[in-house]
Amino acid sequence: MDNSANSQHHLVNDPPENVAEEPQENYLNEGKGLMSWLTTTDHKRIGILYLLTITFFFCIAAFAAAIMRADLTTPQGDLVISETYNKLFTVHGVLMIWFFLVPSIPTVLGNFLVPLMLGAKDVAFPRLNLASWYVFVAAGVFTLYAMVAGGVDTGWTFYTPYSSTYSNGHVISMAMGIFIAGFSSIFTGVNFIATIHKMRAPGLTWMRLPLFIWSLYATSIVIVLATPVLAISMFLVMVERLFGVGIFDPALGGDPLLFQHLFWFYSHPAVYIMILPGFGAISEIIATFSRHRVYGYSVVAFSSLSIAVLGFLVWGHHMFVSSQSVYAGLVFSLLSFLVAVPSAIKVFNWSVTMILGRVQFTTPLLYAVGFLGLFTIGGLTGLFLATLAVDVHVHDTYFVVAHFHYIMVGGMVMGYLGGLHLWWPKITGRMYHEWWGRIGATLIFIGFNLTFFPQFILGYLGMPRRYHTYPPEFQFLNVVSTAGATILGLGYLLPFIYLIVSLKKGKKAPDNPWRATGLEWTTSSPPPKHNFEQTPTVNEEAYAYKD
Amino acid sequence: MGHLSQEVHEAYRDEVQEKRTGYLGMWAFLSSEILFFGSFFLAYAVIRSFHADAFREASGHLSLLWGTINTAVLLVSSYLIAFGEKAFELRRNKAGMLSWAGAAVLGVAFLAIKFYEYGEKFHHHHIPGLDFKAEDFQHPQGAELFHFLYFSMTGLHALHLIVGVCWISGMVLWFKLRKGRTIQTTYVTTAALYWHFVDLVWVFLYPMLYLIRP
Amino acid sequence: MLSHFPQFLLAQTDADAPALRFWPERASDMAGHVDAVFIGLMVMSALIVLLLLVLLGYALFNYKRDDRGLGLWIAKSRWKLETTWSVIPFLVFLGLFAIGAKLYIDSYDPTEEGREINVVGRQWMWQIYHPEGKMEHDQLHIPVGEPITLVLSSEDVIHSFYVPAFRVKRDVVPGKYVRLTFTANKTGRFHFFCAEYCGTNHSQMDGWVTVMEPEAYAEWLQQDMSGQDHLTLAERGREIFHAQGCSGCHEPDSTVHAPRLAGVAGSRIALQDGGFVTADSGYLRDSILLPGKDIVAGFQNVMPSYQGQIDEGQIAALIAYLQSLDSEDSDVSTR
Amino acid sequence: MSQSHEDMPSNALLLGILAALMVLLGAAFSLVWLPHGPWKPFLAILIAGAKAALIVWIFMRARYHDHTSWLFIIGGIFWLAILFTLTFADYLTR
Repeated sequence: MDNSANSQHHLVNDPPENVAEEPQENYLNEGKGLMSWLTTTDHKRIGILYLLTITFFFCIAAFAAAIMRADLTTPQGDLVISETYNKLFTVHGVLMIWFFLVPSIPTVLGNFLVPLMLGAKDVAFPRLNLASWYVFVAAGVFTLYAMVAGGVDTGWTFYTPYSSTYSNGHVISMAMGIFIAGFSSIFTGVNFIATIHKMRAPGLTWMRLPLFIWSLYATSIVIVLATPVLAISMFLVMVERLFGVGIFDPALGGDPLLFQHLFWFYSHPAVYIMILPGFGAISEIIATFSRHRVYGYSVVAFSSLSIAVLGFLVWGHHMFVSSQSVYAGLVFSLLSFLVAVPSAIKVFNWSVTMILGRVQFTTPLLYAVGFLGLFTIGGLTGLFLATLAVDVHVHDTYFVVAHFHYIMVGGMVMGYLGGLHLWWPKITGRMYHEWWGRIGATLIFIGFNLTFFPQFILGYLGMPRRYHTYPPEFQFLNVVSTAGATILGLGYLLPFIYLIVSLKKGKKAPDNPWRATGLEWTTSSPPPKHNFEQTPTVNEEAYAYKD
Repeated sequence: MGHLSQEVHEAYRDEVQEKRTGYLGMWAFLSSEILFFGSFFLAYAVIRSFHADAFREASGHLSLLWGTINTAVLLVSSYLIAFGEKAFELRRNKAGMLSWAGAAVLGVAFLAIKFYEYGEKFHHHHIPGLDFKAEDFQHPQGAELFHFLYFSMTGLHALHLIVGVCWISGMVLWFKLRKGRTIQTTYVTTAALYWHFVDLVWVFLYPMLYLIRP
Repeated sequence: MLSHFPQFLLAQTDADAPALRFWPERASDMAGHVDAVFIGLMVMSALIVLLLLVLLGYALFNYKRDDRGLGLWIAKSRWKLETTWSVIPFLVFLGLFAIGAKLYIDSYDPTEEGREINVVGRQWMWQIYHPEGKMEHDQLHIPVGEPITLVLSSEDVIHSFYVPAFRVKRDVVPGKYVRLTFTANKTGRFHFFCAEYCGTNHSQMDGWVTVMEPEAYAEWLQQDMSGQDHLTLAERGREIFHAQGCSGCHEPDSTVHAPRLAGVAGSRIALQDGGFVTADSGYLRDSILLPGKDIVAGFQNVMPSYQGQIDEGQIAALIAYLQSLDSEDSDVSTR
Repeated sequence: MSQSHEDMPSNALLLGILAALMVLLGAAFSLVWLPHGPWKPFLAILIAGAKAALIVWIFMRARYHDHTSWLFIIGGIFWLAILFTLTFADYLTR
């Protein structure tokens, strides 16, 4: 990119230590006070609002997980009673999925970066963007109310007729929260689609877009087309509970499998809502720190789109043992294998990019390498689950728990943290402490594997998921898992601390600390309110690294 | 930005970009709405495949006449919206406002008829879950599910229509207040798209609910 | 609260169960096949992870820009490489699919079924009804080497019957019969679980399968019947048939115009709406609980629903009774 | 920015579409008196589809706008088709 437009900011490349005041006008200091934040339509500030909100939800959900892991150290589960345990895993699942993983990269990094990467002043519908945050908060209020008022014990899957008839929890309130959160997702998705289609800077053709944009585009399509189906399935559960009419209750003439079809039509693609943005962040990190264009750019870009489409064709693999028809099982199994192909392509292309380039060991790169390892294991174990006969054995066991945590935590959270580190200087204008960053990334990687690898073995041994108590022969591996979770918890605590410390004590960040390509690095750190002094023009490919 | 004028929101370069973005964004949202109502259609299809006779029987308890009149009302309102949209674009604001006001009135008429139909159901104790007179039906279980789907789908549709009526009449009022000044076609386009879509949903609900009678 | 914690390596409640294991027991014909596929998958995964590690190792420890050697070769053969790592996984996946599908069909859509045992799941226990009349709960006794077909039903929510040592599992969906066929090939006691989350005590909804030699099994069926009525399931069904008043209408002398039931089980039935249906256990179950659903041609929908009147165990007995009748049986024939 | 007349349907076309919609409504209405058959619901949905196509094509201006929006019109329908096809792949083969 042409950096000459930013020569006036050259001063900040050599900053004095601990400057209290920001000398330059930027999005952070252009308006003061709480109200200026709560009424902002600036995509960057909305990104920060989301960052704070989802971090809050992450902390609650992680706390629930900590109690569960502690409880599982003994077969009898001595820490909490079964009812509490069931409520804990429901809260953990619901908050982690709909209030952390689904919104994480799109609403935080996506909101912040999409207009910057496109050379636009804002997203297409800035007011809708702010509205989506308020809708998200409202959804959170309903969900938290359900938690505080006594909890919900259905699990995040809300299987009927348990959720619609038998459960005593505050299912309606929590389902309402998820229903509303869906609209927040849809608004964000619509916004990104319109922005990416229509707001690109002159010269920024589709094949010049950063891969992060490609993956968010694919994500948005999935969000927009899948989320309404979740909304309806939650709506039907709520209405069924309220009025006692049974679309899903066989005793009243309905069919519980209909719920599963509707639910997984959303919830399997939702896995791709969670992981695709992670792919995007990893592409950026690997290109930046290999100083090389992503190998097979177009293949990686289109594999995101094909994942978005194929991801909709496989939901029935959650129902292999549910007494869906054997023939449907065969179709869904075959299609599930197909969706693994584009993911395999991506992993190889990223590795080769690193071979071709010159790798710089930095915190984001460590996260990216961790991502590659964990996502590969998660993806491969996905093949085990797509294999019909093997799935029959490991379905609804800890094997599945381990598998999706490798994808979502090992994949998505690593991608999110890597991306957060990559763009932290741009977002805050401060550098974080590099060594603490590396220690954190390493701890998370080790802790994660210690936590979840034993769960694969537990699953194959036959320990069902959502078990508060278990036979004693499973105890050893559970204790190992809990020990790992402790390390993992410490690992997550580190970035939480040093990133906050960096806000006060961190060195001032230059405009382009990583010497990366991409329009977001051509503006100042942190960017001014309207992103660019003048609309940039693009005349080269993405990732044009010359050195 | 040189093109930046009062009429164009600050995020856009010019009005053409704004209009195209609005049109696309609205369609992206509507594709989401297709799946929203579509999953109801799926639930309907699956439950109907279990209770075919019951659905036919229960459909006979709806008023075919009112259903058909309501379809006609919505189709005409859609025409008025399309006509008005064109008028706005040609800067014939008065004609535009008049036909949109007409569409809003037709929307209210639709809702009035709908609520009259609901009232009849209430009167006959055909409210699923709360007050359902099973003796009226040969297949009470399926009939109750039919009524449940009927109320959910038409209720959700009516909710969309209420939003539409508010949106359209709000725009007419807003245009009236801005008399003499140019009108942004983006707002017109998106509102019109939304209205047509609500109409589209009814076009499918009509045969699904009213036309399967014995 | 954590008083048990230090003893974790010793914790052992069942004398048969070892404190620690890394591979589940194999006790059915299916188990060996599943393990074989699983090991195959592990080998393939290990190879892929190894390949990835080599690539990453090369990238990370050879961190000069590589525009010679491997790097040059990679850059030159881009299409070849990308095709390779799309096509090879694709073919491997197809093979895996075929193997998994074959086993799945064998297990879920078996060509022959075996001895039928009714299993009813309810929050939070398993009730088992042997055709010979013996009942047990959270315990399932079966003979070794003989195909067993469990007829699973649920009183309330979805449960899932799971025997890790057999590598079999099926969700027990309320409102229908789900059939699960397997053959145990090893005697012993094996844990079974409820694998589908079903509420508060989901994790306590487990039990033991005891696989016995056929002679021991035959003996066991007769033993320990105290407190039970010494009737077979079908005989118990006959009592229910009379006690619930079914005989009042379905008996030959009844004034009510109701279908004859002798020989009905397994036959092909013409329906009022012109269709046909085979009277399998699922149909018989629906006819008791949802009599208006599929009305037999020539009859009126006059039968009351027995939903909520009788439980799954009683329905199982009734169906066993109906299945025990052949068309010559005078007991309930209309003419 | 004023629009040229090619960007929008003529008044005659709009009225023609309305007339066609009313004719289709009449056709759907008259279905009720036809004898039963499995074709009937399909015909009813087909008529609804025809009405929908007219509305999308002319009233909603799909004909006059750039093709990007078609992506989402067709996308919505395509994904709905996926939902129906694969769900009924299960129900019809039980």
